[in-house]
Amino acid sequence: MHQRQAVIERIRRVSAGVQRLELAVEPPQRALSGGQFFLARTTATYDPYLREAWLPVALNDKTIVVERPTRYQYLPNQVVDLLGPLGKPFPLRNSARALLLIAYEAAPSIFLLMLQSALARNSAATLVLIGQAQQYPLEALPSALEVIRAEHYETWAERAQHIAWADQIFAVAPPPYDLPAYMRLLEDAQRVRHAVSAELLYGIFQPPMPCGIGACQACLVRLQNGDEVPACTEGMAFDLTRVNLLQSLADSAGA
Amino acid sequence: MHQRQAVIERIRRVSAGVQRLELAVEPPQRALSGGQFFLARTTATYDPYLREAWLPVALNDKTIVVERPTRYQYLPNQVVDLLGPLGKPFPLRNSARALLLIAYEAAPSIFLLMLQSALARNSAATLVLIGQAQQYPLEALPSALEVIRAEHYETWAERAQHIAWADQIFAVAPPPYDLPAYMRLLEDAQRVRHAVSAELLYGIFQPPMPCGIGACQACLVRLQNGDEVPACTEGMAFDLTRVNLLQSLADSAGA
Amino acid sequence: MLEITTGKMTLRLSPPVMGASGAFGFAGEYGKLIDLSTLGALVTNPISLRARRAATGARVVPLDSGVLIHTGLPNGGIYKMHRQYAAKWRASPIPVIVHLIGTPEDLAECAAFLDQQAEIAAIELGINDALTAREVRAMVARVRAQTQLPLLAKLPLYQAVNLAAAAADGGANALVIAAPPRGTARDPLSGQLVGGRVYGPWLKPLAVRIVGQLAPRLSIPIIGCGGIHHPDDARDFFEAGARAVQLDSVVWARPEMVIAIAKAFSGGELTRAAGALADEWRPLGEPAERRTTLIPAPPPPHVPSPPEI
Amino acid sequence: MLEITTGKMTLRLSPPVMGASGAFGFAGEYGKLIDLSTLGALVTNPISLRARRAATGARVVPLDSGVLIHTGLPNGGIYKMHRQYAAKWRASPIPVIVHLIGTPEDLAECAAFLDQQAEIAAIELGINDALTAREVRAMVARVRAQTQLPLLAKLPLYQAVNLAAAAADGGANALVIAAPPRGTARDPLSGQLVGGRVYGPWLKPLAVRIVGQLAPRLSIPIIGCGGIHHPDDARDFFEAGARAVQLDSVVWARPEMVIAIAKAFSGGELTRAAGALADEWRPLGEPAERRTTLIPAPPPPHVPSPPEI
Ligand SMILES: Cc1cc2nc3c(=O)[nH]c(=O)nc-3n(C[C@H](O)[C@H](O)[C@H](O)COP(=O)(O)OP(=O)(O)OC[C@H]3O[C@@H](n4cnc5c(N)ncnc54)[C@H](O)[C@@H]3O)c2cc1C
Ligand SMILES: Cc1cc2nc3c(=O)[nH]c(=O)nc-3n(C[C@H](O)[C@H](O)[C@H](O)COP(=O)(O)OP(=O)(O)OC[C@H]3O[C@@H](n4cnc5c(N)ncnc54)[C@H](O)[C@@H]3O)c2cc1C
Ligand SMILES: Cc1cc2nc3c(=O)[nH]c(=O)nc-3n(C[C@H](O)[C@H](O)[C@H](O)COP(=O)(O)O)c2cc1C
Ligand SMILES: Cc1cc2nc3c(=O)[nH]c(=O)nc-3n(C[C@H](O)[C@H](O)[C@H](O)COP(=O)(O)O)c2cc1C
Ligand code: FES
Ligand code: FES
Repeated sequence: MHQRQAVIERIRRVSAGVQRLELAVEPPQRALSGGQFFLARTTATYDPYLREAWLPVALNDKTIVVERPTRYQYLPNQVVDLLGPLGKPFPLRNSARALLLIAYEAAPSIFLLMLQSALARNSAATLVLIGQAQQYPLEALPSALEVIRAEHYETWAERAQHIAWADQIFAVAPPPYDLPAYMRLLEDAQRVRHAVSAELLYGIFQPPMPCGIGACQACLVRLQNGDEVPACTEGMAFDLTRVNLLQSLADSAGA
Repeated sequence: MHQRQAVIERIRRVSAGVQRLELAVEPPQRALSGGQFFLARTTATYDPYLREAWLPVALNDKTIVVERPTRYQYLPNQVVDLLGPLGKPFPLRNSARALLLIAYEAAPSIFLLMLQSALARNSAATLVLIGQAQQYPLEALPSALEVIRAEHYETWAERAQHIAWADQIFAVAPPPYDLPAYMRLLEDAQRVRHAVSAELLYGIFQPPMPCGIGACQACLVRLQNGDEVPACTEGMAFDLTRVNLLQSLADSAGA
Repeated sequence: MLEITTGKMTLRLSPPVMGASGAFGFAGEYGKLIDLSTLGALVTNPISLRARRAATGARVVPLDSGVLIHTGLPNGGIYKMHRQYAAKWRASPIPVIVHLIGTPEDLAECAAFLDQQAEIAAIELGINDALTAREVRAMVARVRAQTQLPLLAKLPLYQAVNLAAAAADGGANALVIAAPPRGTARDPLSGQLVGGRVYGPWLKPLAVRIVGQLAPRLSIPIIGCGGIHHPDDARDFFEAGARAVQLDSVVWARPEMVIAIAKAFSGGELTRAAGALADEWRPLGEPAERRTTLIPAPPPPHVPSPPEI
Repeated sequence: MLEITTGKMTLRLSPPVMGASGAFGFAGEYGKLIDLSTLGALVTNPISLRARRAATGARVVPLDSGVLIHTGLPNGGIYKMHRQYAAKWRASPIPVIVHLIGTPEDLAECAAFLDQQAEIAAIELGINDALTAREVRAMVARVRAQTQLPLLAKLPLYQAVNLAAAAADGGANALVIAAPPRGTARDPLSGQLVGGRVYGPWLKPLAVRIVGQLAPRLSIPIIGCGGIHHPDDARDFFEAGARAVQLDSVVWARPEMVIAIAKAFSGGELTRAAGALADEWRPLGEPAERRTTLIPAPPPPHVPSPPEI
């Protein structure tokens, strides 16, 4: 992990809601895999105070590309302060031939870097865009990807088959949708696959992250074994069979 | 007075320390005279919290030009929020044929708009640049102006003559230099002119101005008659024979 | 709307949004820029029994998202100020509340005088941070004995929880929560550490918390104050239990926001009569979202409308 | 450098710049990013007698130039935490100070245990805002009776002035001024008003003022804490009377600044020996001016160097 300055070399508007920033970064920060991220500081003042979580979607020769909502404004040549790469690479299995990716009310950006590797080794990948996720621009997705769109989780056609056939499943939903969405997905998986083995079904946890380094304890995820571990260092993807979803959901309902 | 949005149409770097912003503004805000100013807000966040004091240096057909130190950064097409014009026009007398302007450790920007009017009616004007004021780029000044440069107030050659011959004198010094500088100037004027009449010698007071509207009382100037009046609405130029310089200096020394 | 009634008269705050003491001047100075009649009332800058001079080298220290200011609370003393401003106060389209500062004796004398002035709608007392609860109760009671005007007591942030009951017991008709705390920062002009009150949006979470603590415990209304820069900020105060709000330094930063906030709480008489919460009043001319958030944040599940993509 | 000596041992803070409890983790988590050995000491995140769980839906609310956070202070309890981290604490190149929270009984038990652990350099007690001066004195005394380790007491901002003497009388060897106050703000994720502590640069003027009030009155050293984001901020605390400082949330915003601040106060042994003030120490690797000011501001007349033009 490093703290370095990077320069925004180019800004491309991908859709009304999505833009991509091409960043000139130093080598240590290009050594990253799908699922890792940066915490970026873009202002000289302390407003905003916390860093923004930046998700890389592509690696070029000397640059990396990150995706940001267009409501944040950036400028070409702007110098930003980058902390990272943070988090663990998504645990994509070499043997995973059929990949199921689910974006629930969230941009699927976080999958794109992992998808590059997966498609490069000829895995098949299906991406399900649910709700607002449908607004994500299809032309920004790799063409080898099968894309399915659904207004609601319930109206996702052939949901059972998709879940049953996948070798690995990754789902992303923003808080506070994450816990209920992952719970439903886990229940579905348990129903259609009878048993859900370890390393099959992953949920991505993206709570606000003040430090990104495992120190401030603002991003803890509660596991079945009773441990509470930082999403910033142990995530952002967690094996949903290891997460104490039930207790977390109950607690957050009572909060 | 108005609150309006303006667009920065053009930015010209005049010297290492000075830049000029050309602003597209609405007509009410172009109705202003030398000595008046704006309070500008340039960020969507509250950092900085207070507005910046912007000094117009030229009026064009559809734009006004303001001068800012280069350590503040602006962008072409940037939208700024302008409050103004604020303050009173400098009380330039029609009969003033010989104008003496003194910039003490401060840019002479605040004089430029008034100078336009004065030179247009063939008044003669002398500008004395003292200390850091000497760094002000001469090419940014009107050519009809006589410019005198001095490292210190004491080394200003022919000081006595200049002060004796002027029909009106305006001096600018930034706080906390203002009180001592104006005191010395008033004493000199009293010495070389025997009596200093009203409406001869003006000092410009530029304390920080949170409101610019005479409401918050953070910018009061103490007068000889005991009144305390806002520099933002009654200034920024004050007749130095009306200001209680002695008491103000004594108080600020004790603070 | 909030109505505060005493024996003598009723202070009607409609909308329940006021200009606070400090930034709005003595008599509608901001009328040059914004339509003050959209507000529910205006509190004057602090007035003392005897004249006070401006702090020399008045200290204004920029802070991150805020500012430290010490003016010394200059004013000509109650009698001179009244002579100077009575006509303007009389002509004011909205109620004028005079903010008084000073010793208990001074305050009592000022209150007795203002009680006789028809153009004054209410008195707000600035409560000094150094006072104990016992002293506050005695001071408010002493002023109460001199006037039937509605009496607001403005409590300092740190001590508001400890002083609230005392001010109410002393006879205050409403509490303003809270006056900003003092701080120390380096004056860029003098290079010295100087003291003053500190202002900025960060005041809001501190004051909202105290309003939330006090509202359930008090029988008199609470007027929220501190860091309000947007209708959503006022809404937070209302939800925490405030019945009205005061705005102050936002008028420097974004004068137009004062009107937007007042308008956001101007409608809704019908809703209110039906028992709705203050923060459900119909928003009028309300500006966009308070601020962008760190991580694109959809509203909670019960109001589903996820982020644009 | 600041030395705090008790019967048993001396806590040597060199430089007098520490990582505070809360943002730095339990055992040098930031060592991955910055060279922690440049600091004078590290205070652990809060540890309680029994395990505490994380607040679910841990609340992080962005504010203007700040943030509200409620973590619930999760930790495994003192015995488990000690098993987990003792080796790392022993290997630490700088003193480790354990921050304890809990009831007086809990604190006493934790302190008695830590007293036997050689890798612990000192204990810092988190003093709850709700305690009275009498309770604070008794609580500190009870802990004092269990340990000869240097004892720091961290006081909450609002009550610091009222509680300082009590903490000192109870046997604290130094006071940390101050822990940040609580606030209430709307959680962008849940849409609810939530409580938590508030952090940001605006804390500094509030804390500096209280340090300035307390320093002349106390015989034990004050450690300044709150809003320090630049060597100049630390300098303000030293000038107000602090003998050391703690840094916390700056490490999120600008980790590199932690090192810059530590280095700025690392030199100057010679100057100090000659009796100079802490803020006259030779600055090393010090970054540029703290912030730009509203109106181009030259330094005061006694250090003439007017603005560039
Ligand atoms: C609840 C409450 C809220 C308040 N809110 C504000 C506020 O928001 N803004 C505000 O400005 N005041 C506010 N005041 C008043 C302020 O806190 C002071 O009480 C007031 O400014 C006078 O200063 P002082 O009482 O600290 O007295 P001192 O500090 O002893 O000052 C006495 C006089 O000396 C002068 N003075 C003091 N120090 C200096 C100095 N360093 N340089 C020059 N002159 C100096 C002042 O002019 C003052 O008149 C508030 C008071 C109360 C009770
Ligand atoms: C001097 C001092 C400084 C402190 N500084 C900090 C600090 O900087 N940061 C910090 O986080 N804490 C800090 N604390 C601790 C903090 O203020 C609380 O004491 C602590 O977080 C536990 O909450 P509580 O005591 O308010 O108890 P409660 O609020 O009653 O909480 C009890 C438990 O319930 C849970 N809980 C409470 N409310 C909710 C909710 N709405 N949703 C979900 N769970 C909830 C919490 O996990 C907590 O463990 C400090 C304490 C002291 C004494
Ligand atoms: C210049 C100035 C002077 C003030 N004087 C007082 C005062 O004497 N008493 C008081 O209770 N509040 C005083 N205030 C505080 C305001 O009334 C208000 O409580 C404070 O500014 C917080 O609100 P805001 O965040 O909306 O500005 C003053 C404010 C300013 C700006
Ligand atoms: C996540 C977190 C938890 C904290 N917990 C405590 C605590 O239990 N007790 C305490 O006194 N301070 C606690 N603090 C406060 C810090 O030690 C410090 O006082 C505060 O952050 C102000 O300093 P700063 O402005 O440098 O961040 C905590 C801070 C953070 C960020
Ligand atoms: S963000 Fe601080 S522990 Fe994860
Ligand atoms: S700036 Fe507020 S009165 Fe002049």
